[in-house]
Amino acid sequence: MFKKLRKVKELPLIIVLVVISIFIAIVNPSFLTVENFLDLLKSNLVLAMMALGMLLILLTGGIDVSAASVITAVNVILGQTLMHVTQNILFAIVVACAAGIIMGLINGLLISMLKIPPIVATLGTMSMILGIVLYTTNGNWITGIPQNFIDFGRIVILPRTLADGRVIGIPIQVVFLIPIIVLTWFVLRHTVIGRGIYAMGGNIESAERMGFKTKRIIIFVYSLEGFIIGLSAVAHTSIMRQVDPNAFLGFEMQVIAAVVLGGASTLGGYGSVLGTLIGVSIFSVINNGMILMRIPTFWQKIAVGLIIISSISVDMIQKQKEEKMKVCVDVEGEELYAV
Amino acid sequence: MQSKLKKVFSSKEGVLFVIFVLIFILMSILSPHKFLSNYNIQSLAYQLPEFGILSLSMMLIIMTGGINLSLTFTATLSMIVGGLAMSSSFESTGMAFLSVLIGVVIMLLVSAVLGMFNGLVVSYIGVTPMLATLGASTLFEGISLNITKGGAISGFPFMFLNIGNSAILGIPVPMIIFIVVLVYMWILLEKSRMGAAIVMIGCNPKVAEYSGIRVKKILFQTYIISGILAGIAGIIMASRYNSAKESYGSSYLLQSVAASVLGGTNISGGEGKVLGTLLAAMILQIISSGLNIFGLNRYLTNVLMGFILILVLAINFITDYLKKNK
Amino acid sequence: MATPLIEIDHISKFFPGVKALQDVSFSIETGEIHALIGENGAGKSTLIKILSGIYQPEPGGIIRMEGEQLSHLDPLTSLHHGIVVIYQDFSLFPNLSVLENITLGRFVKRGRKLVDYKEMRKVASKSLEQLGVEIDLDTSLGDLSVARQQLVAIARALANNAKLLILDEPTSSLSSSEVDKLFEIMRSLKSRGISLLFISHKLDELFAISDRFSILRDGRYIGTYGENELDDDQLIALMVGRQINYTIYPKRYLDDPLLEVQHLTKKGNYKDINFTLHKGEILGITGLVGAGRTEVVKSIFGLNSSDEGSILFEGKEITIKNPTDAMTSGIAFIPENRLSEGLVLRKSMRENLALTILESLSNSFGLIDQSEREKIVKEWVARLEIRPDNPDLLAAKLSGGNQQRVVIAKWLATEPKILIVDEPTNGIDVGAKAEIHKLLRSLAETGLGVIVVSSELPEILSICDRVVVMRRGRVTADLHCEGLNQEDIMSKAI
Amino acid sequence: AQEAEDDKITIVVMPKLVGIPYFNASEEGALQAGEDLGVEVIYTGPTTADAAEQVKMLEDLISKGVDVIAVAPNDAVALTPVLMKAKNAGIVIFDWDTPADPSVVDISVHQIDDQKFGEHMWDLLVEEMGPTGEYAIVTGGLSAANLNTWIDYGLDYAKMNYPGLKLVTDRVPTDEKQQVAYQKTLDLIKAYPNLKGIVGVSTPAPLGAAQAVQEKGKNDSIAVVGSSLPTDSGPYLEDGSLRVGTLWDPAKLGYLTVVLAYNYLNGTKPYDGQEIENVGTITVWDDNRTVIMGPPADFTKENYASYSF
Ligand SMILES: Nc1ncnc2c1ncn2[C@@H]1O[C@H](COP(=O)(O)OP(=O)(O)OP(=O)(O)O)[C@@H](O)[C@H]1O
Ligand SMILES: Nc1ncnc2c1ncn2[C@@H]1O[C@H](COP(=O)(O)OP(=O)(O)OP(=O)(O)O)[C@@H](O)[C@H]1O
Ligand SMILES: [Mg+2]
Ligand SMILES: [Mg+2]
Repeated sequence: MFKKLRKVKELPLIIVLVVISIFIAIVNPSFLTVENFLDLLKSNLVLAMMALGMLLILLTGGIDVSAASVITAVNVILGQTLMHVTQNILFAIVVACAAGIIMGLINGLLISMLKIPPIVATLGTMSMILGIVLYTTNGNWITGIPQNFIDFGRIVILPRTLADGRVIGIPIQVVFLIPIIVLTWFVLRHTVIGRGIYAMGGNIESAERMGFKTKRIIIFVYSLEGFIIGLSAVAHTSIMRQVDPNAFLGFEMQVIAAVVLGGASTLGGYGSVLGTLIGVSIFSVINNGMILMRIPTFWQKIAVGLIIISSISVDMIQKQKEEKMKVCVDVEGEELYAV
Repeated sequence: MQSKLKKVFSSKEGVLFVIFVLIFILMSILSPHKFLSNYNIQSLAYQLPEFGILSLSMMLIIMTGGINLSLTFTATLSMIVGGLAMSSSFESTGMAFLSVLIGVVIMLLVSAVLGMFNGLVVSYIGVTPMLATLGASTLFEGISLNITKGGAISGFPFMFLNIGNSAILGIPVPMIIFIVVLVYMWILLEKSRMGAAIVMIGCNPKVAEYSGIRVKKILFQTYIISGILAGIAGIIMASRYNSAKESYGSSYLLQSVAASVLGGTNISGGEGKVLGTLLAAMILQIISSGLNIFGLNRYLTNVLMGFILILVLAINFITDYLKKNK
Repeated sequence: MATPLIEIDHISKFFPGVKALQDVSFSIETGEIHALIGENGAGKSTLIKILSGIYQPEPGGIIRMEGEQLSHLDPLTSLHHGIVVIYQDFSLFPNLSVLENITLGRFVKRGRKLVDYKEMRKVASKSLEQLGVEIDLDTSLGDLSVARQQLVAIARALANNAKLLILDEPTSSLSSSEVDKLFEIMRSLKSRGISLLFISHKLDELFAISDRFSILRDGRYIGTYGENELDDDQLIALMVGRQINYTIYPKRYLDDPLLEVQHLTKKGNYKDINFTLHKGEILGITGLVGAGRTEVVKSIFGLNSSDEGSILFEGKEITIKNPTDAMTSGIAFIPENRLSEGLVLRKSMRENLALTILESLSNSFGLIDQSEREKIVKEWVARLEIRPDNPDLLAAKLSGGNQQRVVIAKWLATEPKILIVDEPTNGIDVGAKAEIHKLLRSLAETGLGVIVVSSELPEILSICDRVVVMRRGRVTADLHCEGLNQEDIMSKAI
Repeated sequence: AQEAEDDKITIVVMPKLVGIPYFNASEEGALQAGEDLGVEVIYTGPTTADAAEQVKMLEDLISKGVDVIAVAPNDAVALTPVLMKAKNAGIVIFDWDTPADPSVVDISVHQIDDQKFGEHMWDLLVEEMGPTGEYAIVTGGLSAANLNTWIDYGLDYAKMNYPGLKLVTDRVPTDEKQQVAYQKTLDLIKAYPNLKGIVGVSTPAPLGAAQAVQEKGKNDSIAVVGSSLPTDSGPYLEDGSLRVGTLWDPAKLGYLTVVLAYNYLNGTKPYDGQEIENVGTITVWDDNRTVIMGPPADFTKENYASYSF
């Protein structure tokens, strides 16, 4: 049992998460309430979805700094569709996903066909997409989203009535999150292309020699990320009930940070769905904890910065120790280490 | 001779230079009195250095295979601490020269220390540069906010403003500083053993280590240099803006990555040219200024900048492709 | 005679400035073991890359498989035709498990959309079984030693049901018993009608296993010969264009200690290692793969600090915490994997050569003396006869043997007192091997102490004065090589 | 083509940043005034609230050669050197929305008296939550000078006049984003269960706070007030999660700035009690330089629909 647990690569991260949580819970027990967890879930579900999309990208050895501008663009398109085209939610979702996929596809084509390094290609598209969105909307909010969509966003699953008469439950938006988790997990774990994503992140030349069409994989991955971003936009808009073209400024860095904190390598090949979800959780819990622990405003950023650096350092030192243990030979007269 | 010329123009720097000249000519034709005015050329010369130095600082780290997301906050935290020391010593002593000296020295020291912090986390602890510097940027921003409580540090002696706003023999002081930095960086990367080591570490740290290069030490030093460069940019900014605040120059962060890569720096490390980054920074600068003078919508300017970034790399790809299949 | 399995017809391949292959034609029969031989840079790997669809041949060249002309080969169609290659660099995925490294290709080849872990497990265990090795399927490949990684690569090829299995220097990091095992497998594949194209620089292996030889020299096809048509010397002459002898150097007794290793221990790596290297001596360290030889020499070079024990240099104890410490004591180390540890492939020969001597090339301001660098680079390129001799060439574009020479050159340029070489002639042709042996020998004669870690016993017996044998992390014998034979050493290693 | 129009008056109006609703509304006003008066109005600013970017843009605009620069500085002192340059180049300097360094400014156009506005928000808070109890401040950003000024005035005022109010924690920053304000407010409600009021400063902040309050079913027990745009506030005012919002019409502010700049170029300085068409009566302080547009408008469930900004 213990041995099996030790094999779980995400273990150090889980420990970090648990330690931080315990710490917060001691200072403020309301951290451990169901209600707080539901709030956490609802507030960070978009981050989690986008992080899973970003994970796919990082695994191939790419990066997508345009993610935030893509979700902004999809939000605007979604908002306009709902207000001016149709109130049909399903149709709007399809439009949102299609918009996300198209933008992802553009990134994928630039990267695979023109061989532009991902960070630059997406920096370029970020600049262009955001520029176009803000030029057309002028940054104005889209309010007046149809009521049926707002009502849809307010649905809760498994409602419970609290003592004060309020109803809490799992927010409807998990119907986007859960399928995305399952989808990314399934793609990465059980499809050949998913394993190809890992393979090309590990050694792109070998992947090509093995017969993987890496260009197609890149295009697939960026499109899939676009699709995920499309759904994230639906989730976001259904929570916020308006579209603010500036709402995601700088969000891409948070997404990338959460994924990397979750153990993914920016060089590709390493990272998992579980790890990413833990990375997102650590981020959410830290942010949540700042106010719950009543840390003074002007100290919060310092605390967050320190927690990020120290938890990743601990993880790193741990990994290096393991690395050392790995180079082990069956030395005569010594107990055998697991290789 | 002709083939030499051909070689120059088919190099990445050559392409950038041609693009720079073309854009410059275009801007000049479109608006000869304004763009080519003496004032505008001067103003470009004042604007370029801070961005150029930050881009070089970013390029240096990218060459090691990393990235420095705390770049602008390094600049601002050091200018805040130095600025605080400068204005308070000026207030208490009234001696302008002394307090400017104190201020500048502290700014450089702080930036070195912040660089050291990044270097420590990246090289000795081994944290991925992206994550380490992202954490550091939150930390530095937090410390800055904590010191300023959201305001700006000001009250610098008038003498300090000369650094960013005056000229010697008609050459703006920031430009002189920039030229010194350029020469230093050129020598560092092209002529020195540290540069040679940085390049090799950027390609393959393991091989470098196996060849007796003190990889950790050099990485550490590289982050310190990058920090100090950010500090120098910070000094220029503080002086040009007559104050110090945590948010100054935040828009330079991604722009400096763009300038590095546009200038031919390999984003995965091991390759980069000072000249290329300089040209790229100049291109971005004249586009931004030129379009501003025309009064083009800022967002369309962004669209255009993004387009040019992709275009240049696409051109690089196509010329490479044609060369290969010749 | 039946149609051959594969016909290579007038194949050429030009790179800028290099004619890697010129008009090469020969064929491989079904169920034969065919050896492709030639010096470093002769074009062997290039030919393989054409067969596997990575490179396209120049127009006019044709490849026929079972009589059918293959118009265009890309990696996937090549796989579909049953051409499976194990490359010199294995082409494996360090981040994936052994299981997937072995079986993923099958799924890609068959155009499957989903992976089936049960099926994978079955296939992988079967092919490992065929190989007769035991490796935990769930370990990630990056955690394995080079040798075991290669076993995985072979297992993968088995899992791919090849018609033509191409092995580019498959034995270079295998110990002799594992080579025997591999040969057994190769023969059993042959008996099942599979053809094998085999590249090796080790003549004894070539003769032991091959049915026919095709010889390349400078990108040109020289001829194909049956097993019994040629002897060693003739083969070498055809390959190199001149006569080369495999020298057994005289064994010497030297007693001026240069480096003494005492009770060196590192938990989980090796235990209580003792040996002495004398001035002017070549000391071999041999043993089976995984015996811990590499770890010991890495510790001496400061790459892997030991837990206990001491190292004495000229009688004085020294502490070596990192390579710089080791270099200060005049120790140089040539690692076993030149691709990942020895060379920066993306950079030029010049930059690679100068990497170890940056310190001595630069003045007190840290600036490099460019003309001095040029001089030294030229000198070493000439001394080790690196081909092509253009220092601007990227290391990646050199052939394996020439790459190794660059690595050796970069360390000799430091003018070391002790030279440690881990598998120095791994992947190096006979001619070059002899040159390198001669070089090591002449270096030793100038008073240099040389440690040669090698699995190749003939090599040990050819150049070493003494040999230390290791087994499972311990020294089992410390022998003088005078009158020693391979069996003496083998008995201590197993 | 541009050279030919050089004799036409050119007025630059530079906001802190472009592309947010507030400054878009001012743009409309400013451009409208330009049209009405027949002058060229250039409304341009950085895409993020970065003083450095503003300085660069101003330098380029000096190169371009304009008659008036009216700027809403992201940081007052940072702009002093460049504004001085502009002044030396013969350009008239205005500030609007947020004050710049008074020593370089010819006219300073304020939407509001900062002190009065700060105090007004606290008055609204007390009106809604009562004079005693715990409250929190949710602000756009920690380094936004005008937000800080209002909060500081409000806090001083509360200390004197409402000793029963208890601020639970320092002002909470929300990056000018409703999403963040929403999350932080959720946390505030949990961390401080006795919370009775929230002041939201900056336009998205009160809305995010209101959304969280609504969701926690605390519309009755927690009063949210603050500075928001009435058009965006509708839904929250409707369900009672936002009790009252207060703001001025940013379009009028833009309009006023351009009109005053035009007058200034024609030799007319603003004076106290001056009637400005489409804006109203303005107040001018004794320094003859500081112009106050007028009191803010409060909007509630009942009247928000009648505002157009
Ligand atoms: N991509 C390339 N670009 C340019 N030249 C190349 C390239 N690949 C190989 N060469 C050159 O082609 C020639 C043949 O190389 P190849 O790798 O086929 O030799 P080899 O016979 O496999 O040698 P070794 O036994 O050392 O592995 C060499 O001169 C090599 O430098
Ligand atoms: N039974 C084994 N067979 C093959 N490799 C093994 C075995 N046991 C351990 N190893 C691997 O051998 C490595 C350590 O051995 P080391 O490389 O020091 O030995 P070596 O004798 O130098 O082998 P090599 O011939 O590969 O250089 C470890 O990485 C370990 O994973
Ligand atoms: Mg080869
Ligand atoms: Mg070894």
